Amino acid sequence: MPVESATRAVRTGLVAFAFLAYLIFIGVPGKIGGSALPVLALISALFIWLALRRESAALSGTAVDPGPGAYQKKPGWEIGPRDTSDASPFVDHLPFSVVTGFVLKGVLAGCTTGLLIAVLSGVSATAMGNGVSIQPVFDKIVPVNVAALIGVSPGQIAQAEVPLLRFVLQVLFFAGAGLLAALVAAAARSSQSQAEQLARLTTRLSGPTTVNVARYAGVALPFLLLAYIAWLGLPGVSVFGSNEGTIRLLITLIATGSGLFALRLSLPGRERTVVGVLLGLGVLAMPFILDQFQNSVMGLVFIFVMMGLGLNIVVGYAGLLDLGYVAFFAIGAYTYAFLSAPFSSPYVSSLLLLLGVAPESPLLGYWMALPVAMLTAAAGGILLGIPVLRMRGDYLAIVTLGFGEIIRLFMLNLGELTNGPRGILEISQPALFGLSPSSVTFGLLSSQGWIFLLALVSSALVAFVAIRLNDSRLGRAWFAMQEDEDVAEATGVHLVRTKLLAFAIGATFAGMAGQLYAARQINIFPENFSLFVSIDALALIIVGGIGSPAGIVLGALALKGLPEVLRGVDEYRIVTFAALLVIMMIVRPAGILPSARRRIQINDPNEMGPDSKIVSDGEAEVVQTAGVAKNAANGQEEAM
Amino acid sequence: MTALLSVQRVTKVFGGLTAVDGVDLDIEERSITSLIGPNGAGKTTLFNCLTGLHRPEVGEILFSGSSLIGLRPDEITDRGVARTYQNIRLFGRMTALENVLVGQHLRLEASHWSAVLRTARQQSEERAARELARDLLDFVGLSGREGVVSTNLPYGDQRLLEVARALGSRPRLLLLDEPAAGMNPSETDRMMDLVHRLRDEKGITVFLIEHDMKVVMSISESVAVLDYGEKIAEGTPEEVRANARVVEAYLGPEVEVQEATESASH
Amino acid sequence: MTSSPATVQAAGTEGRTSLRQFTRVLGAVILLFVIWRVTTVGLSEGYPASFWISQALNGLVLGGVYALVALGYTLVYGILFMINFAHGEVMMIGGITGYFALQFAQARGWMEGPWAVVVVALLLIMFIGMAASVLIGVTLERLAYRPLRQAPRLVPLISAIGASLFLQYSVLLIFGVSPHSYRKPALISGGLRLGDVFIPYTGAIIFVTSILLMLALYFIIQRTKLGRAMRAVAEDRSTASLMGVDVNAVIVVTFMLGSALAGAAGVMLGFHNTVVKFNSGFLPGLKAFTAAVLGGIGNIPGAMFGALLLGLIEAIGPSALGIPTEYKDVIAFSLLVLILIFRPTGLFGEVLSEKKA
Amino acid sequence: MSKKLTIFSLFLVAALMMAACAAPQPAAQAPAEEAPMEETAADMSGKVVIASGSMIRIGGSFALTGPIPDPGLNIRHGAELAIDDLNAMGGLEGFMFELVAEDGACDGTQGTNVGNKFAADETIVAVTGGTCSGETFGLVPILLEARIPFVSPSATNPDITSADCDVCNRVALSDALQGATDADFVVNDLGLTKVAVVHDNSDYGKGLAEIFQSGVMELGAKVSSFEGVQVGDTDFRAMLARVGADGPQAVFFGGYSTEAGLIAQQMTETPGLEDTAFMSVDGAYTQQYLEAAGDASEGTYISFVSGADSEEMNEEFDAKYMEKYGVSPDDLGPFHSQSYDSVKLIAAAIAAVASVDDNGNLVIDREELISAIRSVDAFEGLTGTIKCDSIGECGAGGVQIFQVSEGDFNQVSGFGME
Repeated sequence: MPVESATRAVRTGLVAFAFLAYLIFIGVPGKIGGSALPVLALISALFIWLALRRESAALSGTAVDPGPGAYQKKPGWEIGPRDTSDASPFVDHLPFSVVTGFVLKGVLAGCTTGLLIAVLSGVSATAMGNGVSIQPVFDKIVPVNVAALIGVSPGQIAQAEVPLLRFVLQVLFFAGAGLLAALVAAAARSSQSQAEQLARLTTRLSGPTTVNVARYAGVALPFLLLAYIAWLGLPGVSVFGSNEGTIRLLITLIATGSGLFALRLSLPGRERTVVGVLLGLGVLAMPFILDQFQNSVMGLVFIFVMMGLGLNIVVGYAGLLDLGYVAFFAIGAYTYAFLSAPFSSPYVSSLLLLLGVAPESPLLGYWMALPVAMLTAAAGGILLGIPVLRMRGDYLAIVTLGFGEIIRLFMLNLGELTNGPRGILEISQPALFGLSPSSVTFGLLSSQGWIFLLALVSSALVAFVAIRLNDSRLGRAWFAMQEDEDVAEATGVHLVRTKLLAFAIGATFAGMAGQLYAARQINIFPENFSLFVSIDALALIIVGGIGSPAGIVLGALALKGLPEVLRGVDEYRIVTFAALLVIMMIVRPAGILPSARRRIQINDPNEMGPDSKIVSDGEAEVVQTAGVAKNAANGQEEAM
Repeated sequence: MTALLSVQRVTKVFGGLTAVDGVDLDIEERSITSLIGPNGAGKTTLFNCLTGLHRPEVGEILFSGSSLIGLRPDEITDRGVARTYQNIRLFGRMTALENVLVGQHLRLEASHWSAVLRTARQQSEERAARELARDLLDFVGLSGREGVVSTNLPYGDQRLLEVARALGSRPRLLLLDEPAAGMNPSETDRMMDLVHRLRDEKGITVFLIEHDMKVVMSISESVAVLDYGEKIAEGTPEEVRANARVVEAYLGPEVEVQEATESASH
Repeated sequence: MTSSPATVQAAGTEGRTSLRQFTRVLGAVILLFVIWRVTTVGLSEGYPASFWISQALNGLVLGGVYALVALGYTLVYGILFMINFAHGEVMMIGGITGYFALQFAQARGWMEGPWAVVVVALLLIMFIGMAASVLIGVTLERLAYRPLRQAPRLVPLISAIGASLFLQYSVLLIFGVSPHSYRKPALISGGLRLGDVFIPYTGAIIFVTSILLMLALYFIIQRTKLGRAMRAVAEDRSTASLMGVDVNAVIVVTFMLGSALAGAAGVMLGFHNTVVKFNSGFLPGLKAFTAAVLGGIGNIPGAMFGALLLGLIEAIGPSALGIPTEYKDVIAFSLLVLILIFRPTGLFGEVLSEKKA
Repeated sequence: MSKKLTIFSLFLVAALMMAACAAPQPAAQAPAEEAPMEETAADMSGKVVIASGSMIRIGGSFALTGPIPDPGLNIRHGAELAIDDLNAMGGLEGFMFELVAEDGACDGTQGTNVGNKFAADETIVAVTGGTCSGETFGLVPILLEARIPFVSPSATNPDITSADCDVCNRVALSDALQGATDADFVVNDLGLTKVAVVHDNSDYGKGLAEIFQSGVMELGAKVSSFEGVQVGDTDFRAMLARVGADGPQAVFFGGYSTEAGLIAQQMTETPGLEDTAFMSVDGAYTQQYLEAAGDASEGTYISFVSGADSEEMNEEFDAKYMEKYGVSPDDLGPFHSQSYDSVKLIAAAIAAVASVDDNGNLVIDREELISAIRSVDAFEGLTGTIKCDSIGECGAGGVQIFQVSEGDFNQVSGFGME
């Protein structure tokens, strides 16, 4: 048994080391500088603590019933407290030996990590000190990192002036981290059992009330956060010094997101209406409260909400996987740019001159251009839709991707029309009754706030239309088409019209978003409309929960808002974002807020085993029965 | 009196295999007709030709006087032909009610704009549609199951729901592809009763494929038999039962024939 | 049973006469346009025959690389029905690792040694690159895809996109942002000159090696027990597992094969085009994916043919049509769209892909 | 239940009122509260007030991710070294400088975000950047509105500076100058009459290529072909075969170093281009170009915009750079000196207008700073003696043309030769 736990501790240390090695290779210690060692030690402590917690959970399971079954119930991603109610008598008098066991394990794990780190930095330092060139590329990043890790300057390493004591110090640091983790884990374990008992007690005393209180707290949270944002905006209030802008942005994102949860938590009927209206007012007040940076980020977030809602019609409602959605976004943006920027492009300008329009003045204002941009995008949607009518699944995906690229390449290369890579500059800003928005609102609204407000209102409108359409016979036809195209057609759904409507409506929304984006950017370039925009839009509806407008808002907040919050860690933000994307998909594949209707997730019957089941989220578990999952496939075979 | 459905010399070829070979068939209004034949005889292919899923190479299909050839499946449904499937093909993630509502898709007129604005007309149309859907579910015997996701319905109920969905488009001719397949005797009885009621209460002409001879003999007014894509017999159940070619097709003159038939169907 | 899905496809489309007529007219119009462009513009520029031959050879080399990568997409798709969006990055990892192996070899002077030493060293470099790709591919499968095997299809796609970004930017952070330049050994630099046609040695090696590797893959899939297991899993995963096939093992092996090919492509492309960097897998990956779809995704000969076709069209297309080369990607993607309009399941894609449609 | 609900909604209303009412307060009360508050950074009259003990914050928009992160990092390093040097010399009146580095990603969207971030932060005095022209175009309208002057070290698009934009400045030289000089060199110095022009379809590369093209044609030479490639491409053989079929005497490439190097290398494998001269622009004036081109770089021409730099200053800078980052500055990209100078230029302008008020705060008037940058004259930087003109062109020196021989750039023509 001790050998087993020792191996487990060493394994924990190895995992922690692997992660730290990755951090070292991507240059984190060099970024942190002098305090790199303690920070890395703390990270390893986090790893060890997580491992010990898992073990302790498994252990408390075995305390009463030491059968092999307890080990088989390997805790997955849920690291939280497991059902330890049976084990409570054991945990109550936490024996001294358990604590020592914990400490030993923690220290062992810490020492393993520390020794390996010391070996790594020692070998690198010795090599560098002796003038061994490891690799030209590694030499660029290794000296700074290793120096930070050892706690000396790169110059000292080069002169081989690193005392052995430094390496001992490293090991000690990590051992200390392991000890810390063990103590925290042990303490949390005893307090955890206490807290659980307390929770059980309160539940027994006043069952439903606690639930109610939690619910009210959930509903009230966004309002508290909104108030907090407003307070942060008051002159003289400063939290966390210069990072205030970012912190406030983060809270804004959370407030908006938690508002959606609050809506879901509130009881249907009057309460939900009240909460909804108040939340709406609160969110509408945001553009007036936030500063320029936060407004600009939130504006972008809601432009992407519009995109997401449009794409959701195509992908989520009609089930047509579109990877080239950026094309319509670009069409909307460029249409508005042609109409509103002075001398936007050689062709357009000469055409305008021919028509007697002064090239310096915009042809159409924002509002007049809006229907034009929407119609152009819709036409684009139909034009794309016609050739792909017969394609399904991944073929559709790659063709739409190709279409998006073709549009971008045309924008890039048709210099006479689009001004090529130099883009279109000085696109005019949306005005309100011919006045600049800040003059109408007495200076309360910055230009970015105005864009945010427009984005908010437009996305609300788009969401409204999308939800209403989805509730109508058109929505049912889309869904039927997604379920089984042939049967839908035989049931009376005009496939061509229904598909083209999905493409056209989706494209219209993207066109609106594109126009607003052009107004936000003022200068636009073909590179703004790369494939990654499509991928972002698709990712946000999937992360948020496909088919669910609330989920899409959350997805946009997470995918377009969070990276701006992570700005402080500039070059690490994409790696962090990418890792989060993968983890998110594994932990919660149905998205953050999946749509109620589509809880039973999009599925191709063939790729599922006959006995497969999908747990879309914690609330509902829908088992697809063997016979029906195979239906579509068999139905096709029946044709002979 | 002209037939409601008139199939003339219809031929459908897949690659080298002639699945349906010059079939002639007339179906009278308000009749119940069965189509039988060994596995792989081309029955479902004929159905697919009738509903526009396949386009026959040769032949003509007249439905109450006008041709169905070249029409899209949804146009054919619009003319008044609805069908069910051999292996149930419901919209799995929709509720029973929604399935029937999709069935009514063609019969709803309100524009998509009015759906966005929720105009009074659109709302009353939706209400009527829901009403009708409930009635249809009641009619097939699924009252109280409106909200159940169709995948979660028992097998027999799924077959009934397919019928209800087909009824949603208010058909004049209903094609049932093995409606009693896989059902237990009491479910089969329910289905037979339903077929009768479809004709008697709704005035719908029913054309069905069925393997269960008991069902065929007890509900059909006329029976057509296909073998290797050809129509080999037609008439009342009694006539067909007595037909030598039919017996031969089913039992086979020799054992090899039967084996060939089976392998062709798999 | 295998042929029936194809008939459904036919059935589903047959009724739509107007659409069919539309595609016919469209096809005729496009064909006429292409013929007109090629005859009046492309040929009137008066390029010599050697020019066309060089362009075709360039295209074949490009196509060979695409084919190796496309096979990875197709293999994974055939078995898991998922688009492994990070496959281009797997190739890039092979290229980067190959670069370091080459540096190591060069530092030891192996690249200046007798030709046998150089050949062995080059093979070794390729194997190291392949091994690194295999390692990454298998890790990806284990960490990012396996937990999602039962999830809806879009979920692994997003996970793959995340993995793709993660790999790209990890490489950026670890190896720096600058491109790494392969230094060709004297043995394979330069090329063969046949009149006005110049064939770089690396190009010839790429073409031959990729054909050999593809043949090897074809042999593995058609003739070995492993290949049978792979095909069984592709056909029906649950039935295969009932028949005693270890589905997980087969999937891992599939990833290994696909990644190995991508790694080889990465190293060879490194030698041919001489630079690799963190994002150098993205564009070839996208093209290879296009090629796989062009041929009918899930279909192995389809991927090879689609890739060679795409390479040729990219190289010859702009000159033949008399339009600037910056439109080569437009031509490539338009070709894809056109082919899929007329054959919605790709050139060869019927059996496997149709099941998924 | 309904009572609960009422109380609950009352609470919500109260919360919302707080949220909504808070908004007008800053605008309405700010002027009144301005005086007593010491922390306030900028008051209504457009001044930056830096409390004693705080830092003078200069924003930096660098392309740290995106297509050209390498030069972006190099530019950031240059700016950081400038800040280090400023602080090592004691800062300004005891106030230290701080660089607020943000990732502009060489992309307009990110540029807009970065610009808004700076505009929202009242303590940002001025901005250095952006790295790319597209990114800088994202910054321009926002910084113009916020009255924050910027100096770009490397955005060379001719349209960035204009009479309309008083906050827009750069120490990089406009592409217009370089393109014209290159054309002159090719036609008059090399005496070539038939050249092919290739660009990388970036706004930088294509812009330069077009300027070069028109320059060459004006001088009476023929442009045999004008082709585009994409940033990130690595196989240019098909394009080159086409260029080679026309038999040009030289190939000019507007773009960045990797593509330039690969084109130079693959030209040796293209029939008709084996011995053709190759010329590229400042984007390719890097170590990376030499590496990517390998032996093929021998004899190729690269132009670079540079000043009459004092060697002593540059050596010192290179040493510091090596010490701090462990890389030679030229390994990453060409614009580190410009970046260093742009920060030093900003600091010099700040020094000219900043004053310490009675409370010991440093006060910088934004409008004064904007005009102070334009009136910088005879500032000694790494790139030479910098003088800003009325539209914000602060680049020192002129265009130099180098030829690669034995793996190194050797100047053959242009500024500083006489």
